[in-house]
Amino acid sequence: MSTTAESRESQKASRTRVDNVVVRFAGDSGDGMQLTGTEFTKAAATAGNDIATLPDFPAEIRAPAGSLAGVSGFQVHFASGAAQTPGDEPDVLVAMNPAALRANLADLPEGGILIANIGAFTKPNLKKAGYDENPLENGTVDRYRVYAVDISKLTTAALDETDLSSKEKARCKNFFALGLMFWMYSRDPQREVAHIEAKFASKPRLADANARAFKAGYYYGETAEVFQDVVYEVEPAAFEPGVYRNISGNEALALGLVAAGQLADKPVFYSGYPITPASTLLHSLSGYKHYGVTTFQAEDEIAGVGAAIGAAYGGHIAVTASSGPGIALKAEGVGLAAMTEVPLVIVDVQRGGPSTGLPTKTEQSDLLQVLFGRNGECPLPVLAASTPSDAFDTAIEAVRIAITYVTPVVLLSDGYIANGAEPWRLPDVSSLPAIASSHRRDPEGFQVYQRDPETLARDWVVPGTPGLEHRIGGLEKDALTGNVSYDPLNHERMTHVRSEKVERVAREIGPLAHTGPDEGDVLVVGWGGTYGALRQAAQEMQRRGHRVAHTHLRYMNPLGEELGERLSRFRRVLVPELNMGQLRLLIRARYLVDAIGFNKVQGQPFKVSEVVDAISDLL
Amino acid sequence: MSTTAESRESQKASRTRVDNVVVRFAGDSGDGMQLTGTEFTKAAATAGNDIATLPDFPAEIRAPAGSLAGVSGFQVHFASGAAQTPGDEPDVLVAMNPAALRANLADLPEGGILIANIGAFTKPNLKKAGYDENPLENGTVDRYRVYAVDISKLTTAALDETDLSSKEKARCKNFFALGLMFWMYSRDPQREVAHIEAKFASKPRLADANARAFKAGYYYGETAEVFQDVVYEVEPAAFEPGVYRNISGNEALALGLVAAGQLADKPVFYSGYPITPASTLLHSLSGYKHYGVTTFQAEDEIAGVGAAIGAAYGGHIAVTASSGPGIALKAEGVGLAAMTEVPLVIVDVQRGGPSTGLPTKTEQSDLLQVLFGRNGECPLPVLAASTPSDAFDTAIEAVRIAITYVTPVVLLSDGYIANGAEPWRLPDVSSLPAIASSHRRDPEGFQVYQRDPETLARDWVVPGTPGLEHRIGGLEKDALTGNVSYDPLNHERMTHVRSEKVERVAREIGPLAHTGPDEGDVLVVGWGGTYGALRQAAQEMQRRGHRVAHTHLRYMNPLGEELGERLSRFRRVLVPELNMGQLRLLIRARYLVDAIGFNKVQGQPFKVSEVVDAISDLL
Amino acid sequence: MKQPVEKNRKAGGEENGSGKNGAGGPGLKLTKKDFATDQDVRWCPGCGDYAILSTTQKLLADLGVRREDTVFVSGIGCSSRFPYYMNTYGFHSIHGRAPAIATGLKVARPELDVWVITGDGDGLSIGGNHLMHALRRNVDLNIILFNNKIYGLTKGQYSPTSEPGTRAPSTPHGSVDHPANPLSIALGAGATFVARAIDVDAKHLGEVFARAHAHKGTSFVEVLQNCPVFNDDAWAPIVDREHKSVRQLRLAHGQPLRFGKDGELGIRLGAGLAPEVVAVGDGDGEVPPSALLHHDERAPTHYAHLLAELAHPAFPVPLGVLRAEDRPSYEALVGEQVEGAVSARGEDATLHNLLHSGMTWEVGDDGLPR
Amino acid sequence: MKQPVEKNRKAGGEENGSGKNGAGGPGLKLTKKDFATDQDVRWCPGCGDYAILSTTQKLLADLGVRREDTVFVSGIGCSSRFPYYMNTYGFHSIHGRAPAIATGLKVARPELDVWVITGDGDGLSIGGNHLMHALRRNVDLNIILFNNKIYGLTKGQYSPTSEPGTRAPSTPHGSVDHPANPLSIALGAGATFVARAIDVDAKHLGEVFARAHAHKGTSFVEVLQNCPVFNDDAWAPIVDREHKSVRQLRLAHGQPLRFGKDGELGIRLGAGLAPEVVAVGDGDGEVPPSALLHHDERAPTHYAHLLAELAHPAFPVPLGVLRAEDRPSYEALVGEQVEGAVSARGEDATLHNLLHSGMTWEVGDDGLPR
Ligand SMILES: Cc1ncc(C[n+]2csc(CCOP(=O)(O)OP(=O)(O)O)c2C)c(N)n1
Ligand SMILES: Cc1ncc(C[n+]2csc(CCOP(=O)(O)OP(=O)(O)O)c2C)c(N)n1
Ligand code: SF4
Ligand code: SF4
Ligand SMILES: [Mg+2]
Ligand SMILES: [Mg+2]
Repeated sequence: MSTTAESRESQKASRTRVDNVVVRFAGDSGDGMQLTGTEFTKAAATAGNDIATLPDFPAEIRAPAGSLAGVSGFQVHFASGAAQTPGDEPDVLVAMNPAALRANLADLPEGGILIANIGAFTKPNLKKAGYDENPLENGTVDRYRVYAVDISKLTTAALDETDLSSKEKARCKNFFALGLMFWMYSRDPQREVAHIEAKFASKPRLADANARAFKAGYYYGETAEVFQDVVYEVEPAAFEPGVYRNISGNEALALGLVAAGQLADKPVFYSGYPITPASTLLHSLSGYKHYGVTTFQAEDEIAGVGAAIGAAYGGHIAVTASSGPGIALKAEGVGLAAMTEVPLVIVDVQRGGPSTGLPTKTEQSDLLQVLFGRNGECPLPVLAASTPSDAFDTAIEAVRIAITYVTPVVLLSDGYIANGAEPWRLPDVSSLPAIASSHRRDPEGFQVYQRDPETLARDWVVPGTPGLEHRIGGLEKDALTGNVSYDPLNHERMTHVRSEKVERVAREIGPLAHTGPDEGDVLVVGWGGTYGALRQAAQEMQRRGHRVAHTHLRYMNPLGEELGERLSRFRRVLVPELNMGQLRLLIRARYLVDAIGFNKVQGQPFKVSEVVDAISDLL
Repeated sequence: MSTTAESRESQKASRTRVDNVVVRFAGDSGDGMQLTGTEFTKAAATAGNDIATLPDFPAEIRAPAGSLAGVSGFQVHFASGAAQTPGDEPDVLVAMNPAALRANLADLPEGGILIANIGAFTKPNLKKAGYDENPLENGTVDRYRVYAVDISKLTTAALDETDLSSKEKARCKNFFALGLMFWMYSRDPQREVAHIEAKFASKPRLADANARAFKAGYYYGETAEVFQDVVYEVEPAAFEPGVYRNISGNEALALGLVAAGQLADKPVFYSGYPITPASTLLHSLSGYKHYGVTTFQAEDEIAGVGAAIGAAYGGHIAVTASSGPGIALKAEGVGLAAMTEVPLVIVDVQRGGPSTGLPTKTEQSDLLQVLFGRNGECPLPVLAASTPSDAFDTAIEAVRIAITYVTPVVLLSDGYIANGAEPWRLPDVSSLPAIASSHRRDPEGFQVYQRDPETLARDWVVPGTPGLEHRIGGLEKDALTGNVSYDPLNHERMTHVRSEKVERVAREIGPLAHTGPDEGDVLVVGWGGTYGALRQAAQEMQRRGHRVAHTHLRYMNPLGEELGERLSRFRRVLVPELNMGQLRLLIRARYLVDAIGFNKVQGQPFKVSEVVDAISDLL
Repeated sequence: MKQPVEKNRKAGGEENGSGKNGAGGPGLKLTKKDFATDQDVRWCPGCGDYAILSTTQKLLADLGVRREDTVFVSGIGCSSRFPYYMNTYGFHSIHGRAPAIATGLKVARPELDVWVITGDGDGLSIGGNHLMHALRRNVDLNIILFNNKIYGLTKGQYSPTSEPGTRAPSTPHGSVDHPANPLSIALGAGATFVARAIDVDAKHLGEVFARAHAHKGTSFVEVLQNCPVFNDDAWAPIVDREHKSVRQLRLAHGQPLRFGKDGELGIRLGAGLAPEVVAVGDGDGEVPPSALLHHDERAPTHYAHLLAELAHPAFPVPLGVLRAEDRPSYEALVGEQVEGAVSARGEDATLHNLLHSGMTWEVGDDGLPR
Repeated sequence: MKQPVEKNRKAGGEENGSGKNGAGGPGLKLTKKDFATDQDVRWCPGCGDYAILSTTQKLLADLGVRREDTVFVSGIGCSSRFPYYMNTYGFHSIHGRAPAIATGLKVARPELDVWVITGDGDGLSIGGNHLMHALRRNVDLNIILFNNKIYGLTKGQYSPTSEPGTRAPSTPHGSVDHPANPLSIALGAGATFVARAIDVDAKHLGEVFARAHAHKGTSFVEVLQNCPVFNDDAWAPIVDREHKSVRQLRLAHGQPLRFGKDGELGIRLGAGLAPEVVAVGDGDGEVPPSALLHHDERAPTHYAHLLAELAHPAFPVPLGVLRAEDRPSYEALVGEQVEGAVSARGEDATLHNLLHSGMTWEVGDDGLPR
């Protein structure tokens, strides 16, 4: 490719600098929007921008081409400052067909840039999208800065010389769009061409075609004069020095589990049944067999947790994951794990509910389910990841607690974290603390429910150990011998011990994640994937001079004492959640604080502006 | 039988009158203690005493004869006043063997009456019970009034003339004990003999033998001088006029469901999978086919709720029941019922947990599970029965709400209510209000999620109705058409509607059950099977001159406004529960009241004295 | 108090004639189009599900069934979206549970025509137990299992029917599970009607569905379905035009097991009870048709198992009805018991008497027992 | 970083010799009693479970297995209390899920000897699906199903194997479900080892268990077990001393299917593939042994189905090993993949390199990308 680094440098010089840009790609499920978005994100990340992404795809694999149901979107926010969320609204919307336009136009603010592939605005496509007339021509888009490009035709033309069928040619149009965006945001096209070649190495015809389409798009931007006024330059963000990679939440979670296995010097056993948006965790881990990871695709979620219990009992680091409906099915099994006290991590990648709900959308509505969704008094430690890369740390933490306290631990993530991506500063492996674990081997004086006085953990004895043969099970057990016991006081004692053991985990919480003053008018308390939006909103309020702080929880159970103290130092407490107020209920019950909820249940993350408004309402 | 009513009358005259007596029968699982207790209870009830019972049997079908694990007990409290609980401790303990003695002796207060079957205090039996020496002879029982009777031998002797094998003879000894107790408490023996004959009508040999043993026991009491100082007379309680029967909670629940079907003029469909202590509900209902009840023993709990959903969808009054572990398994199905909005009653007869826990013991630890144990925001109305006979009314109420609001409803009971019994004043059938239900038949303007403006119920349209063909399912649906909708705002709207619909049920709550002053020092708030103990404790405190009141909830969700107001009128709020504080959590969260918990997790109901002490601690 | 049961059991029948959408009146015959809904069909282009949908819509029109009496219940999966596209009653339920929900519906409302739509994951993985028990009980449902040997909706993980070695997102090194044979499972569970057909062979598929629909008791039909996106051409070796005559064995009751362009091949029972492919004819080394196995839908079940075990490439794949056995359906037996009890009850079976049954006693105005 | 997998996979082996309770050293041979725990056995007097327990304890002693390497996993039911009485490792889990838990354990720790104890309710009702999938995958477990045709622990409701018409607490008018045949289900699911034995016939039971134990892959054994309390004598027609010679068919590999006191009866394949009972001999109307069906544990599966379908009273009930087929076990295949991947990985497969894989970039001290 002929564009040299220097020519790009000089080009850049003439560009408008902006702090951050939000681009949304939208097209048909078959149009490859997820790939386009991902590639564009990588380019921004490697160029040093901070990034945050929000893929948004339909529940159908491939709804009818051109239909509204089939629209797939990918939003990326890149910034020279911190990109803590994927952005409230797009600055640029790339609409590959009428349905994509219709489904997304309302989100584009006045004056936003709209790039529309007019080649796809045919009569039948317009009809499928429910348009009677072409919206590009009847005033519908007057409020925006519209760039109508016949991407379809230009792509086909660029591939004239190839031997691809016309259908195959048409499928390259996303790379044309990608090329155009590369040019608009001064990304390095050579690097991308290299990627394309690597990615499609096994299909050289496609590699060639996609690279051609990509370059065509890039050159088109450079050549077509129309774009000169919308080319931007986003300076690199100032990052901590280190090595970075772009990471999605589920991939980070997978790496965290692999790392935990290495840190504990134990094999990892993962079992699960596919379900959106947890499946990719299974997919990732099944690729890490060479790190001693065994994955088991079970016949259902119940078998998923069952097999994990078996593996944990056998001495492995056992993990099972699912999303809401599958977590519901695992409840009885999780109760068994709690009763028998085997270490186990249960991951819930939350999605829109109830029931099948909105499988591909995000929500935080399983908190109370994982806390209380089991028969009997059955408390468990519950941790929540707050960003894609935080899932790595949270996974290690969850394993550490499971092993240290010999208990099942729930790890909450959500669709937004799982699919979203951000630059991740890779940890120095040698600085990660080892996870101490041991299996008792000494038969002398062994009692099944004898406990470590600090952690209340019982010994994790694995089959195969001579002299320690014993029986466990779901019936209540004697507090010492582990034999079945129907004794009333023993039951009460064991109930208290199980509860106290979870409370002891509070020692692990450490200082709470906090930004802003130590006391003041409004404390925003959040958890999970809303981290970026809440933090940014709190910072915005601070910038505006308000005494607003933000505390973000990783430990949902136990909540610990520090939180209570902090709550008491603010006039008002706001708990924004993507549910109807689940953490809010816990906080009110525990601390008797009149916490106010700010709740959104739309399958979408918070916009920063929404949270800012909610905070302002309390001042 | 020769004892005439008159002779008994005169006999009675010479007896000590007491207000109430608590008798506990204890023996081997094979000794027929449950039958003995039940028969004795019936006699007390028909004699006009108020009664309350507590069966307590092992989880094993028949643990080894004579072992501690095999001890089965039945406690009955009968009183001339209100018998609101089975009694804190027995006045009389009948111990049929050493194991029964050992397992129960600690509960007998000093000076209590102990009737021991010395015939069973053999070396091997003593050993099985873990006794090195005979406790009847080494001072162990010195603190009690001991009556050692060789029930085994006396029974065998009484059956000398029969052709029963000696094993068969031995099995009649519970009827000897029953006869003895009949004499001690001046019960009508003729009536019992008639019962025995009716009960064993198909086995005349056994009928004859049991009747002989029974009479032998009765005469033994009359004859053996030793008993003269422990014969008692408990006057009839003053009951509301009416017709009474003795009823257990599960039987009352079954009758309530049959009644609901009749009141709604609709067939009842019950599906479930056997589990202690819910199974007897299935058993009872399967005997009511002639009342239009269809019962389905499903392959598991998931199929149990599934089939109920199918039947509800088909227009039946559909009910599924289980206990904790099974309720956990039903969670996903209940979520589907909530999402599709079909009327359905889910009964949870709670038992000791977590996991398999204590299957035959009682507990209140599923409240949070039934409220929150489903993925997503999935609120449902939850009702709790408070006594065996109250289960009848609660069942009708649950069906009425399910049908009126077209929603799944959870009904909580527990092992104590399910197996316990009390006299029940039979309602006048004609006074029971009909349950209005209708299936829409008019296709004009039909929309699947159109709602009644009052109840927010959608139309309950059943297949078979022409012109109303439509599709429902677990994916989020458009608020009007019911078509699948991924629209963010529609999801939020539907989430609010589902929640608001449950809140609307608050209109049905009516005045809260309350005893005591309207304001004061301590308000005791309870729910479920603790009703009798809490009420009695509150009354005791009132008697002692304290400003203590008791409110007992039937509606666990929604909680309603009246409760909040009432809480605010007391200085302290005590929430006694057979769990670790589940209602307490809800009350604190909702009303920001510093409710104090009094919690017992021993698989046993509260003793009145325990609650009295807990209240006293707050004064 | 009225007698709710009988009334309800007849409900469908009572009201059918009058509905404006009913097929009751003469001249109101519905067409295939009447069985389509206004919803956009959201399967991928080229998905085999389209063909099955179309065949079903046509069949129901041809059979002249009433839309209002027809219910499609499904689980979760691409295939389970089916009810949204059938203008009948429809219930898109949860993963694997459709047979249980359909059982409840059918037992409550035996007059309805209840279909269950499921996939190889929905029906054999998470839902295997409910499937097995519905078949065992012989509830009168038509269960159609769309077997594309893959999890479509969750993006292509291998399923219980996937070939060993399937490389899928969760098995990058190839799956190691031994595949389940849906027909063997159904037969092992005690199914009374077991059949197999192909998505794109509309005529044969329609015939098999018609037989399934006519069968009293659970009908189980495996449809070989193509998922062009995640498992394209998984059935191609069998479905493929070029080879189908030698790779498909069309079953016809009473007829010998013959296949090939002109029936030149056949199957007989060889040594050790092993089936073997033979050339049919009277030439050297050829076998007369009479020596072949003859298809018998009512033969002892092990024969149907023999058929179910015939697999490509060693054998042609049997298509059509493997087994059809008469056995009373579950809901009929349940209904008999309930109706028997209802009609056997005397006038005195009132709610009042029910409550007053067992041992009762009366308390007088003085508060004391009489 | 160490390589955890290999180490762990060998863990059992490494430590066996040293344990004071191990059976490793010479002269330390364990007896039946060593396999009993100190817990009181809590079954009803006369329960068939006692006999099965005793046979198992004796067998393990005879086989000389190590207690510490043996694990009994069970579900819930009277039968599932079994592990409490075995002085090995034991896991009394939840209803129906033992096969899933055992699968996880066995895949994680293939060197362990894992037994699954289940009942007709536990294994075929709530747990049917897990059973089916364990069998299909061929995980090397020994699954023993105690079939008493009743739910014992929950006090006598009918189970999936109960005879039609069973009057039980939930079916006062008699059950109407068609019973499941555990062997047919197992075979339909693709089981590689299927057998049947009787609780009280200790010798034969022990032999069958020994075969099951030796089999690599899932062994499925149905034990006909008496529940004297809720379903007494349910198997009496078959077990009964008086009739057993004509009502039991003892299977022996390679031998003709003969039964009767002196083998005077046999089974052959009749018209329409229907098995029929014939008199054996060379008399009139008698059939020579050679004309009988010959037992073959490795015959095509439909033959085992034929056996499984033989039922009282029309036929004697087959006892012994119906089918034993070699197929790699699931955990072996999984282990191969993992171990293959572990050993194929280069020196550079470190955690550091894993984290640094994919596209990375460096940010310098100036906060800007290099
Ligand atoms: C309880 C639960 N677990 C998992 C899922 C995710 N899920 C949806 S469909 C499906 C498999 C579908 O496969 P199949 O039945 O073969 O249908 P197909 O899409 O191939 O037609 C899975 C695993 C779910 N929706 N619910
Ligand atoms: C989830 C759940 N559902 C139901 C039960 C109640 N339950 C315990 S054992 C059992 C059936 C046992 O029957 P089976 O497996 O035949 O064992 P058996 O007692 O006859 O040996 C049932 C229904 C339970 N413990 N857990
Ligand atoms: S993923 Fe496969 S099965 Fe699903 S709709 Fe697409 S082509 Fe059909
Ligand atoms: S109930 Fe039956 S199966 Fe259970 S222990 Fe007693 S005899 Fe055995
Ligand atoms: Mg599929
Ligand atoms: Mg059983």
